[in-house]
Amino acid sequence: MNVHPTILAMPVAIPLLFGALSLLMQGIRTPHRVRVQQILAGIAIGANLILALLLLSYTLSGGRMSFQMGLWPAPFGITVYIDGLSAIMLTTVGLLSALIFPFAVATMDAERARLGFYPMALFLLMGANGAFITGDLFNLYVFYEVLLMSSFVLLTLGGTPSQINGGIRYVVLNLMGSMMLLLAAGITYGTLGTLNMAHIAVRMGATPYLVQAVIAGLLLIAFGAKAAAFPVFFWLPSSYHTPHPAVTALFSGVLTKVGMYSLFRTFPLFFPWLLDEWQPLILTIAGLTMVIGVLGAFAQPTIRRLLSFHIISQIGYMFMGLGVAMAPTPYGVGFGLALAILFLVHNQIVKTALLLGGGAVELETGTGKLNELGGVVALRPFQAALFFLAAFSLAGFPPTSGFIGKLGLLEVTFSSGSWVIAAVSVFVSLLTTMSMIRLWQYVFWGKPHSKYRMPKKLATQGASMAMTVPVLILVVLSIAIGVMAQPALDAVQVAASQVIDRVGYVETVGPELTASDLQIPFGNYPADAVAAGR
Amino acid sequence: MTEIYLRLVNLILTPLIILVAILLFLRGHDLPGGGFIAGLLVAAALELTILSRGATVTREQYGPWLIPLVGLGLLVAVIAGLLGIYGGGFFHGMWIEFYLGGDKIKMGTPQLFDLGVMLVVIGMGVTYLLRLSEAAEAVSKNDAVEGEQP
Amino acid sequence: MTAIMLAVLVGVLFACGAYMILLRGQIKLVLGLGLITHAVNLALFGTGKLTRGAPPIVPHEQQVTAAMAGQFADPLPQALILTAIVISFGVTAFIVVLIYRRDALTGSDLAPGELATVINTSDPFAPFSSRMVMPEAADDYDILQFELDEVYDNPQAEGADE
Amino acid sequence: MSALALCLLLLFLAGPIFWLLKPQRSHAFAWLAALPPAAVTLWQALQMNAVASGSTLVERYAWAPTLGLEVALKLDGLALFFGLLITGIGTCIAFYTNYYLEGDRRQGYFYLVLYIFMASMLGLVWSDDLLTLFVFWEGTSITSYLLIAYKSEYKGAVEGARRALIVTTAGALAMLAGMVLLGLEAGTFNISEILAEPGIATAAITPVALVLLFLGAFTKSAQFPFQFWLPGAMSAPTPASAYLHSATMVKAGIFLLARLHPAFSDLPLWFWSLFLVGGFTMVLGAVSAIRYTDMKALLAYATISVLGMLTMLLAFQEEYALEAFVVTVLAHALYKAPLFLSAGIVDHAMGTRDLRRLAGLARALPVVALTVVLATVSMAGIPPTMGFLAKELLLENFYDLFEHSETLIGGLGFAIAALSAVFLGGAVFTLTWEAFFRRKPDDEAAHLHHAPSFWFAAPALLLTILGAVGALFVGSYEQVLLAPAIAAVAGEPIEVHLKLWHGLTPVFFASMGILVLAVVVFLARGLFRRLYARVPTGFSALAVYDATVDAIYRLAYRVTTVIQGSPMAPQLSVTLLAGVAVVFYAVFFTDGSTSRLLDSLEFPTLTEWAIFALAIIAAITTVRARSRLSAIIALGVVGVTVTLFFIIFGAPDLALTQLLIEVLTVFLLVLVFFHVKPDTPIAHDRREPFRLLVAVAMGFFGFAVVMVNHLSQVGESISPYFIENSLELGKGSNVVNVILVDFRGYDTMGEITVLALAALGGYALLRSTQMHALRQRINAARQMLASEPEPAKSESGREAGHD
Repeated sequence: MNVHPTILAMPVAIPLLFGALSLLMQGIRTPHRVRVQQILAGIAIGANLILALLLLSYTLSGGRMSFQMGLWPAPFGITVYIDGLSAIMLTTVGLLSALIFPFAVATMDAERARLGFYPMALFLLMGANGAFITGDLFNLYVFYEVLLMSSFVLLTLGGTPSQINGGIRYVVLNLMGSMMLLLAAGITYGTLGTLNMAHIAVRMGATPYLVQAVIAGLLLIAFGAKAAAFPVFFWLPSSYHTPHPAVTALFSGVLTKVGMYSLFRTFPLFFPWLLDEWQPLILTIAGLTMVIGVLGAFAQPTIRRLLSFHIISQIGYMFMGLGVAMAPTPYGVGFGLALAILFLVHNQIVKTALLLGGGAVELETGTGKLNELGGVVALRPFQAALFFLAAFSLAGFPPTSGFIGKLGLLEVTFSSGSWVIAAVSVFVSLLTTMSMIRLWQYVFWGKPHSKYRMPKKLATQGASMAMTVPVLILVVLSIAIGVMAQPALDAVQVAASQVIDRVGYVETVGPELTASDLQIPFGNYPADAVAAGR
Repeated sequence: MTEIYLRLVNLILTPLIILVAILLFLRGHDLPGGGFIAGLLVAAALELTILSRGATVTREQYGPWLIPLVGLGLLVAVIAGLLGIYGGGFFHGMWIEFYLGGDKIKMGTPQLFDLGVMLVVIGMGVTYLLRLSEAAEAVSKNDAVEGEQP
Repeated sequence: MTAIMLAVLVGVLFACGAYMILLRGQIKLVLGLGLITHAVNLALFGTGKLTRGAPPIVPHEQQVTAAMAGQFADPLPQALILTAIVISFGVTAFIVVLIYRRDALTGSDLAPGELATVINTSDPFAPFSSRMVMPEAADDYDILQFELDEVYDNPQAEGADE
Repeated sequence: MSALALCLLLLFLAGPIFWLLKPQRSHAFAWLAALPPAAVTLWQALQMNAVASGSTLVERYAWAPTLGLEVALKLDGLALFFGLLITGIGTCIAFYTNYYLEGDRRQGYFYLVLYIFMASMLGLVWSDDLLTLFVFWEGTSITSYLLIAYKSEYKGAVEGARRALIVTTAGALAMLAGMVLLGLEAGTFNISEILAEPGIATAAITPVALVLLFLGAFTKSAQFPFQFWLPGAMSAPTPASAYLHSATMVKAGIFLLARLHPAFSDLPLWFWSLFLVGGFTMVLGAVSAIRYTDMKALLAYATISVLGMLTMLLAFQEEYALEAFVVTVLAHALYKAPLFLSAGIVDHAMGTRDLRRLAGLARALPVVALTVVLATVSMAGIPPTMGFLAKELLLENFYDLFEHSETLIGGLGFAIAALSAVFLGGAVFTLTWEAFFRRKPDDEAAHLHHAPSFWFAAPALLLTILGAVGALFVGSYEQVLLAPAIAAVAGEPIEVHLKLWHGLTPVFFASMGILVLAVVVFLARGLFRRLYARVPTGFSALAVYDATVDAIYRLAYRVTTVIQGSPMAPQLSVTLLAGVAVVFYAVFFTDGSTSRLLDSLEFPTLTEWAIFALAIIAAITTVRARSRLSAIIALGVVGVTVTLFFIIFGAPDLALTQLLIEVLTVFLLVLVFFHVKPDTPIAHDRREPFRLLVAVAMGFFGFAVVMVNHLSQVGESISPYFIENSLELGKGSNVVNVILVDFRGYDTMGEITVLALAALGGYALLRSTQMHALRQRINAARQMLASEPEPAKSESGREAGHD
């Protein structure tokens, strides 16, 4: 494939362009305004998905690409960079938004649609895409803010008291996280004199450990807060259940995963040795995140509250993968990272399926409280079956993607000697099953509740299709990843090997950067562990 | 009484401030100023208008155009970026230089981008000031009504 | 030394801001966040080279050499801070509006808290949990929240289901 | 050749097809439903000779080679033996189901799940790979969950299903961990290769892996202390109970143990675990069975006892033990399935299966009575049935051990076996007598309201006849069916010669004695039932399970109350303290000696000191201010001092922006804060010290973050580039502006998007008309709440509690 690298600007430019056009529509007092905005959003989301697939096929064949914004040379201008990991994230987020879109169109109430749901969703997409492809630390902060601001706005769209309450907490706690990121970027500039991620990677080896620890720690907190890891996850359970179900589904597929992506990107690039040295810390975070998340899910009274705690729990598994990312395994270094990426993708798919399915139940029955629900399986057998499959995929039953992820992580942790975390993950897996059964039995089995009321808008055939087909596609995808696991594993292995290949990254961004002005050795870890200055 | 003074101040000061803002915007590339500062200044100037004429009246006049103004700003900015593709890549600055009455005038996509920035800042700032002022007005009215009832 | 002075100032601002946002009360929350914003901006400012009085404005029609570049204040942190200032203005404005709306809806002046009693422990499949005793809701909890949601989410009350 | 995979696929696909066919329409579907399993049975029967001659059918399909994941199937003696039972009995069950669920609209769904279960079970016994086995194992778990909870509207069914799934999943996950450990040690997950690995039994990891595998096998096969889920699972429709608990799912654990037997049976760990757990389970199940008046519960406990027996037999390596194992599996399947099926017919016909309400059914249901009597004869071990043969072999094994110096184990085993046999016999006699032959029920009698057709009872009759007379012809199939299975368990070929009649050996006399005692137990059943009624209910494995789950819920509840129920301040503190901890660690626990303090400027000027002091005073005033206005003004002053710093250090753009932002912020704050309720005044509460601590920590954090910048300047800053090239390439002399709109214009683009979003958010939240309508409604609701003393929520809570 031979394309001009300026295509790398498009994942950001397309949603922005169409979002801006949508905003222009906002002032026109026409009854068709929402319709026009839907069409614009549809075009943007479709184009974005096609673009993402194009980039995915390019990177998974081993390619990577970078583009300098405004053609300013490497350490000075802003770099955008794409490799397998970025492309996978672009694709999954593009796919999820494309699937949530019809759900949103069918179920969004007129009030929220009129207030600009569609442009906001486009800006969320833009923020996520920007964060996935950027190669500049400060630019990452900017796109985090775009992401945050669009999520604030989407979260509070509709303005019910619970949304506002959850929203304030969400905003304030996330603000602290992004403050840490901003300070980390500032310190990086102050000590390393640069913001370009490739340039940072080259110079990081020469930095005193003190500075490294501060930068790495602040990044860990900032990204961990975004990913909802222990102990900075409080914003998630207090807010995720409040907005429209489509928004919750979008959030679960995008927001926490951007945090995880950033960890996968920055740590192996900047300080791969810290992944080894701080492994106990990372694995402790992983274990506590898993356990607290799943325990939280036990005590929840509504569908989406329960599912949002599971998001936290699953983040723990990804942290576990990060913890063993650089651990030597029989499958080679970086295999842990590959599985963490696979788990991330699996989680995006399944979690969105569950939240869409659960959201559909909430919308159709008018309640999300577990003890008011029951017998939905009789009302909506097909949706129930899909939910069942997704729930058991989340719990890691074969032959779904969850099983592949769980098995792989178990193999890697056992073979790298991290027994405790492996045991914890197995135990959490059991608790996940228990909690999913609890949800399933409350909502779908038992006696149907007589007082269910379905809004007229949702009672149509089209709306029902729009609520079911996305879930169907996601469930099929999850099972496909499980059944055809090898291609998926190959893909994430390519991505992981590109992520841990620091030299390759720097050469792609700017070949002249490898010859550092600091005369410090720079190489891949751990092959060149000594050379890397550690 | 204060209303009259405010109106007078508004009548004179607002155009003046806006003029200054335009000046700051135009010279922003070379001297302190630029889109942000100009935009904020315009927003502050329009607050004077709001104070003097009342938020509800002002909203009926400008209100519907604020979000589209933000959209327009974004559109201008992203188009400025997209124009750069013609010159080799996204965001690549392109300049035209010409002489007008002996002065060298340069115009380029970065300035267009700066214009977009200014529009967005104006739209955002005024949206908040206007909406909050209006809400504040409504609350005072509402409270007054509620106070009378019991 | 100037850097140390700046660092002390940043520390004081951070301390005051953190203290304020930990106090209950929504006005204090916003003001505290304002202090922290200032602290972060100053901290960022401190990352660059501090140069008294030489703004990074390159004179017209003059070729700048590397040697001269050192005489100007570092422009990059300034650009970064400008971005950060504007972003935090947007966020602050949004928080202010959120608090305004919250106050208008609930009439509460406390920082938001979760409603304790919505954490339901009665699991009809588990007989044991009926023995569980709910702790008394502390004064921090926003008792009204859940009922209010029901009022708002009820389409009959809303009057427009279409 | 992919015959094995095709067979599995046939069964898997039969499910959806049947579901679509709506089989409740006609009894003709019973014949059609029996067809797929019958075909697979027939195919397997045709393979018997080949397998007996030593050739095994192996199929391997790659799945995810990177993870060592493959689908490996192998048809050897053991697999064939179990496979025949699964599909053979499956044929009968499939036929029976159509009658049992006649007219049920969800019959198709039952068939769907049943076929998938059957395929999973068949796959499980055919698999030659640990992970393949696990996959099918979980398949049986999920499908059995759905089968047990078929009547999903009834809480009992749902609860039983949940307990079964949780217990078996817990075991399965432990087993998965064990499998991974074993597989990593052996370098392969292929069972044949692992068994052939020479050092595997003595590897350091093996005991851990084995214990984990045992957990899986014991939970699945309802061994003590995990046996409690099995009776609860009896709420399944009878065909499912009969199938799951006679021939298939509960045998999965046994099958796994039999598979691993060749490699690991030398280990003392293996012997003692299986012997003790199996023996205890055997006695426990047998002794408990007579207590129950629900036919299915009684049979469930009898099943637990047999499962214990099978586990115990696998502890041994002796020939008799393995022969007894294989014959018992066969005999048990052939008598327990008919008993369950008959219980189902009784239930169907009488509307109840409670023994207290049944009596004299032999007249009303003669075919069923015949079935049950024949099965009883086999189960009680009366010659010449299959059950008798099994019992003979079992006793023979222990007697043999007793004679050959293993006095303790042999004696103990003999006693256990005899005791269980006595009680099992007593229990099954009770069942048959009370339901079919006695005159008067204990309780109000149930009435026949739906006489079963002959075909309904036919599958059970067929099986029971096979079990009753099969032993007579044992010589005709022992070499093709039993011997290969025994050889596979032993790991080496074994010569098998089974005889129904051993002569008047001590074992035979013991067997007869057991029968007599069984009759005694039967006669004394009333006494036993009264005795059991006195056993406290809290003293059971179920209570332990409930307590465990209870503890998890309690813990979850505690944790969640802390996480979610707390106000924002603690959560915020944790987030802030995490940042502090990072800096604290870096400063005090790392080697900072490589760093050196840099500073660009010497001393602050007097003006700077003044601004500094003003800033600090203003900041403290903001905190301490009593009125809103003074706090806002103080914050504004802080902003102005920041602006002054910007001016002094050469940042006019920043200063202008900061000033304007400050003005706008003050506008906003004033607009808002004079309409919201004032904060409650600061009270010195008990959190004050903590708050101060966090504040001081954050002060340290801020200080350290700035100082870190001046500790070490590693590389040249990139900023001179901007100054040098701003004018020439960026066409502007204001470098900051050129950076904003050109060098780093992309950042600015993101930034204005943030502003646009903020505008959109403010616009959406502040539409005043809508908001005031809302506020009025909320006020009304609040007044209603105030007038109503008891909120609605406590009522719903009570309801849930009653449930």
